[in-house]
Amino acid sequence: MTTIAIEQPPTAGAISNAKLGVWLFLASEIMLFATLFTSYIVLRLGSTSWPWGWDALNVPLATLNTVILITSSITIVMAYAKAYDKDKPGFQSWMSLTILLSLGFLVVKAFEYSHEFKLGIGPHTSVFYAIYFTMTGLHVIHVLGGILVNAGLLYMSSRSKHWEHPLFLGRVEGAGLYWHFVDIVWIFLFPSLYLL
Amino acid sequence: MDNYGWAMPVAASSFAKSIDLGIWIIHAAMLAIFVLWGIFFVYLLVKYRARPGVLAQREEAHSRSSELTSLIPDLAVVAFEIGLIVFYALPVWSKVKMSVPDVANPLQLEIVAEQFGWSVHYPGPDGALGPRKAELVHFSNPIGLDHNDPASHDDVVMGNELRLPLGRTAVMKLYSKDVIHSLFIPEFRLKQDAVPGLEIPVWVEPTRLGKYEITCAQLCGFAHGLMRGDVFVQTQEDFDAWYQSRLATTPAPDKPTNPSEDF
Amino acid sequence: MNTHATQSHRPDVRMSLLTFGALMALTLVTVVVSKFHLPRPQAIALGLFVALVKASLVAGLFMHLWGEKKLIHKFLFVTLACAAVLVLPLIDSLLVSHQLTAPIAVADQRPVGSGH
Amino acid sequence: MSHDHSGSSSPSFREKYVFSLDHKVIGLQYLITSFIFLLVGFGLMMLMRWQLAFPGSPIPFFGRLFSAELAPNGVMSGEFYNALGAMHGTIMVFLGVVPLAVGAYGNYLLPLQIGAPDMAFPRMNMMSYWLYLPGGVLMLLSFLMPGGAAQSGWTSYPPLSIINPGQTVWLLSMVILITSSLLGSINFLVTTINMRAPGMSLWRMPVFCWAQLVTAVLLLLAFPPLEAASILQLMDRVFHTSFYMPKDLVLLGQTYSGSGGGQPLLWQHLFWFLAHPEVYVLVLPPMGIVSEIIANNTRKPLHGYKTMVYSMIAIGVMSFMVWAHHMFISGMSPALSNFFLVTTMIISVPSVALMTCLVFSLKGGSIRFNVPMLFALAFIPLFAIGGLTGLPLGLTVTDIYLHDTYYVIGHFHFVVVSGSIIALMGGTYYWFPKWYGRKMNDRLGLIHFWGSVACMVGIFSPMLIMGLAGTSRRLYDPTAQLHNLSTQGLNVVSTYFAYGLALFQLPFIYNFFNSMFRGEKTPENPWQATTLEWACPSPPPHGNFPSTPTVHRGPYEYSTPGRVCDFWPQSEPPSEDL
Repeated sequence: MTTIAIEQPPTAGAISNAKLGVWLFLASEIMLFATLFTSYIVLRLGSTSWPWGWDALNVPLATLNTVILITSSITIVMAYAKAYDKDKPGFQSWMSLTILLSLGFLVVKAFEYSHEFKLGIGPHTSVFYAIYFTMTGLHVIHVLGGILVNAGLLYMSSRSKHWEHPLFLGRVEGAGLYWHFVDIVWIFLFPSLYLL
Repeated sequence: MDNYGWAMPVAASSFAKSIDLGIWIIHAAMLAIFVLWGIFFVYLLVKYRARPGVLAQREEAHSRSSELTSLIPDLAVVAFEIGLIVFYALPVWSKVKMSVPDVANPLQLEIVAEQFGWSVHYPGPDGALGPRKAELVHFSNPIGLDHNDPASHDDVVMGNELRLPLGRTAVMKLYSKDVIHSLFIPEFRLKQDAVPGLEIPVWVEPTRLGKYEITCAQLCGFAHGLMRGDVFVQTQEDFDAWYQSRLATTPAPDKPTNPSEDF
Repeated sequence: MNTHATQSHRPDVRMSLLTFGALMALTLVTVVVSKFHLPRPQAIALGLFVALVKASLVAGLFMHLWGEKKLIHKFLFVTLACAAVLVLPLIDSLLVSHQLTAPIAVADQRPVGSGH
Repeated sequence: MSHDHSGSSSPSFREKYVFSLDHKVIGLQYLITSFIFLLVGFGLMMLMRWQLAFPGSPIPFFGRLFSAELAPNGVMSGEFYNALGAMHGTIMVFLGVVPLAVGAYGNYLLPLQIGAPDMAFPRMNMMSYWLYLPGGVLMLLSFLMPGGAAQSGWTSYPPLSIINPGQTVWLLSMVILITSSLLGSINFLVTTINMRAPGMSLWRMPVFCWAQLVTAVLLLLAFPPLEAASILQLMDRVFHTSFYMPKDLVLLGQTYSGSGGGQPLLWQHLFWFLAHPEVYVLVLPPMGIVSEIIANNTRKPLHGYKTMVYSMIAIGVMSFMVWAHHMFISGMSPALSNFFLVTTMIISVPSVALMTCLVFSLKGGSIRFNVPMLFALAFIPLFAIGGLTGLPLGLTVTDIYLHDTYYVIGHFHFVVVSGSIIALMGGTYYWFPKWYGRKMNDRLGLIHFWGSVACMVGIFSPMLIMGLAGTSRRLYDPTAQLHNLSTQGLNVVSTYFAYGLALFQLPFIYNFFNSMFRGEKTPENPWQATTLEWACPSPPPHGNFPSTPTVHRGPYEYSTPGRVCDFWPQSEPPSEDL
């Protein structure tokens, strides 16, 4: 497919298309998760008693997950810094570390889910587990999306056609923004489901 | 069929008249607004149609004032709306929906909606409504009335038939067993959704004898349109006579119709 | 057309590491505090406050929102305003709660034979 | 402004027409696909109208075609009627009018009107179309599902939508459609903000571009809540969670096996949180089209350009705070209804201001009554009827009686059909020369115009009267209820006018496809318009403008004093032809 690189005419705003596009996408994601949090609160108000996180779920495991996700946030910042300095090996190592950490997050999540399924706990058990599985499930899908994007960037950095492309740094920054957003969602998800 | 025509059906409840008043006020205002703007619209079309040699005249320096003067008719509409809300909507809404009139002894009823029927639960002379339990719901006992409870001994449950004594405020608690229905009695101008999991109070004070109609106004399945019933507004004596006749025919309370024992 | 020099500034690694430390500490704090099983309102307020601090740390520093263009700030403000308007259903479910006929004690809904 | 066709031989048919990156081709793809979906939705309605006018009688030609389960010996069943109603609403709103107003017109004209070579993200633009089409086809496929298509209205209120068949496919295709329109709105916003031609400040953009900007913000922020609510409903249906299912539900005799604890009103809040901005998405772009056509054919600038733009922004902002006027009697707390009564009254102000500016734009003009102008002029009174009939529905007290009756159906059809769709048809006649370099036949246009307007008024006015008489909506057989019998005759009137409307669309369809090849050839700027899209050859080549235009003045510089020619294109340097 002929990729027609249309040179951007000089624009009024100095924000690059990619960054503005990512921020708009994150705005729609904020609305998506805000709705889920509203539903969580409405369902919680409608019930006479709500399980305490420590009883219903495995909090130490989730704390480990939080640590993993925040670490992956810092590694992607380092990866962006290396990409900014055009240091390919540095970028590749930090980015692969980010991907490894996010895979670790998925592994911990999978272990947690399987433990619950083994106990017969599922979305149908109660409204608490329903909203728990829905929100963490949707978050996991977003983490998967992030892994795909980061892996794509890692692969593209090995091809010089993309590494030298002027927009490549914008793409890394966009991926970083998205990943930090996924981390922020988890930062709100973790206390509301596990700790309160 | 004298109750119905092309406009609203006959007004048969205390707040029906005030709702009709609101509808007529708004439609009169709508007609006035539409006609006035329509005349102005046609006038503009005729006066400023393209004629050879006549060029369009732009407004002068496109001042903000000319823009704002054009909004004066809108301010009139807004003022009308504010007046309508403050003097009409808020008071009537709080009277009709937000509160139940504290009358001496209102007739307490329960209306349970289900897929494709209304069950009306009358308290009977003792004025007490028997408790209902979900597990007791059975073909012969649609609202799951607990017959062992003494309060329910003189209760009567009618399907799709609501009988109300004239002039006595009836407070009806709306329930639904399965999906969302909507109790709609056109002649009373009464409409309220029956939401499963919610108990919604509705009140009406019938002011006219006669036979009216209950319908369902919220889509509730394939037979949503066939889910209708009748409302009979009778004098208190007729109502009591009817009630006694119903009590005589219902099975004696000592033979409970709880499903568990029957089969 | 070398745009990246003008637009995005190089991330300040030292500041990022500091933020990372702060986030770790806050996570530890919120978990430990929740272990004490404070009464609900205080627990929710504290948990929410810590989560907001962490989120603003990540957004402000990691996502360079601090030095970002005004347009993005304005747009995020509009988004958060719309998200806040979503809170209205909560008020409704509070006002209507006395009419609930089937509130559920979700806490003691257990799957059959589960260890908890 | 050179753009390097990096090593491209002439693009193959597939790249040029099917998987094209050109916003113009994608715009036309959206146009034709949404016209087809409009026809499909129209067909479903015609079946329903037969059942409403003659309940229980077999459908003349098509009755035998349906399976015994849908229409036993030609007579439509209750489930089939509900499925037709739900799909008619869904197809017309989510697959017909919005993709036409935003996808087709927005995609084609926005880059041209702001002087951009193409959309900011061409590949994402293509992807948004190629998500819309499968989503639409999946929606239609739900008819073939066991149990038939979604049957709980286009609003799909639980718990009915949890137990009814066909809803899962509806939800899946809704998620796909929402993703498609999110991608579209991101593209529109970035293009409008970043890729305007030099000199094209925001305040020099035509009103149509402002409408698309506000619409894109509405789509971007209002759609995700419906996506989340649909995910919750999908979980309820597939994994038996109970987000919307309270405890102790007794469904057809058995108690529902869910865990309970859900609230049906939660879905209504989240659905209408989207659906009200959605109806403004249905109205704003057509209003933009009408303003363009009126400005062009009165040969004078619009009256109150800034007032119109501020009104559109105000409508955009307020549209997020009015949703619960659909839920006054839905079990929501009456106190909250008072709040939404006030916000609904506030949002009526900018709508009235917009209409006032449109009418005052006629004052002092020299009005040309060509076909697009007729459509734009018909929009004003018909949309006014739609808007005015919204007043009694927006007022809490009168809504008690009028809610969920045919008055509501009359109201929103006057707004959407005789408002938005009339404006969109006018836009087709107006911009056809830009798309194909040829003009649509005027005589056929007049037949189509007068026929459609007459039939539309004929269909929807009886509905208002039936609504006043208390006839409820979504009734499979209106004659089953006594209070509907007095107005059953009006149902027959509406049905015949509906079939008349179908007939009057034939000249339009023929005119549209015939004029593509045999229409009268037109110069670059047949209507002598000033906006930028007329400053490039039609149909515009790839990359739109031979050289990036620079903009020197506002969008509607018609009859500028001291100029011979009565229009002054935006991109014309000031020195020429004083």
